[in-house]
Amino acid sequence: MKVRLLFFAVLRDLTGKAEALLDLPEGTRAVDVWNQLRGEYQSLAGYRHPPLAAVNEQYALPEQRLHDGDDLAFIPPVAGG
Amino acid sequence: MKVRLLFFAVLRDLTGKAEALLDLPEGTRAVDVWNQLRGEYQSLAGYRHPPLAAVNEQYALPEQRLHDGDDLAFIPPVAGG
Amino acid sequence: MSYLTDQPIDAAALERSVLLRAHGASVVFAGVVRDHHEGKAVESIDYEAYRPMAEKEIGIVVESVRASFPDVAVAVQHRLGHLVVGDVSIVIVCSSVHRAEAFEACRQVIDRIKQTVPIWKKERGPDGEEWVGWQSAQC
Amino acid sequence: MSYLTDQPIDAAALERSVLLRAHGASVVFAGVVRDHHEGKAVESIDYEAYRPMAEKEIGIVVESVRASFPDVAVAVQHRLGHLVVGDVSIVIVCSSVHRAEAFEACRQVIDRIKQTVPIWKKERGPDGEEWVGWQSAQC
Repeated sequence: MKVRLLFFAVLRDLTGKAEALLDLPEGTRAVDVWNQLRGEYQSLAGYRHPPLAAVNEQYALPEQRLHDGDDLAFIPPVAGG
Repeated sequence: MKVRLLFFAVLRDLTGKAEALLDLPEGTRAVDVWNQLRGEYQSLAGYRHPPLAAVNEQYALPEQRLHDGDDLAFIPPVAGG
Repeated sequence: MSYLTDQPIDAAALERSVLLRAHGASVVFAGVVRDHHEGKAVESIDYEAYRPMAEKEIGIVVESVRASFPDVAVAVQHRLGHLVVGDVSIVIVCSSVHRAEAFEACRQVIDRIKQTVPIWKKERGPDGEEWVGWQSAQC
Repeated sequence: MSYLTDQPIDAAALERSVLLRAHGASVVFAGVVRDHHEGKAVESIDYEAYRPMAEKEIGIVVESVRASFPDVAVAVQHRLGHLVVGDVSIVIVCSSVHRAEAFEACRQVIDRIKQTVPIWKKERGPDGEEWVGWQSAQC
């Protein structure tokens, strides 16, 4: 299944990308994608627990299973206001 | 002794004056002036307790004795803001 | 600067007058003439003050709140005269490093000004005019 | 209307957009870029958002506070992009018949926006730049 992964703020800076199209096995959870990122980017190694996740512009639990066509984003600590 | 009595808001409307120069016996208190006003103005008859008083631009107790040269004002319920 | 004015209040100028580079939060309270009071329609309000005493009493409130919140800068202007519905009668600005104390200080300033400052209002509406608070002060 | 803007916020226009003739109180919160944060000098902040989600999340906050305070009108604008010290990053206006609920609603809106809305800031100063909150999120 295809999932679009969006990068914001520090995650966009660290990965150098605004988004990536992922081809994932059925049943993949948000946290699995996070762990994959930690493997790819040394600077994320210290972040064992994923930041908040958002699926299709709504907050989601790390254990949430993804579906074909989903937009996934990890939400670093917010600092609006 | 001479005391200047200032009228504001409803009291200026009721008395038709902005101020009056009073010649009072020594020892006169703020409340005595109020009772004198109640005698003069029928519309004040219902107000047995005086409003707050101010002597020389500071809040004062009704029992405060006045002195020659004082400015006295009765302060109807305030409604600023 | 006087706390009282006969002109419309320039809230933005008041805000700029207290905002420091160290401040991250500004809380502004504006009191506005509304179209009703205690069930009666209101068209306009005449604000009147015992001016020198009102200046002093607002100063007492401001100094006291500043003493409680040393990091908060406070500015106040109260307008006097004839105001119509929608006109701003008072603006209070509290700016500070953090927002919690700015909110709290602003709230205290308006609450205390309403309690102690010798300012009065005569409301005018279709049913006539009335000095607010006078009828119920009878005893 | 969008809750997000890339332009300076017109607080007066925002205030006018919600003030009704029945309203006697308007409380405005402005968040301002300040010159320091956690002991470090700050010269500018870049604000970034997950825009469609941030719009939704601000809407959720506004609707929820409106449900708690049905008499309060609420307006919010958050600015994004490059801001320098003294620039206003967010304005929240709460107007109402009485002041108590306007203060309380305004406070709740800013508190909740800071907790839940996907907006981030990169602070820049003489010592470099940093995404606020990221270092301390390590675990």
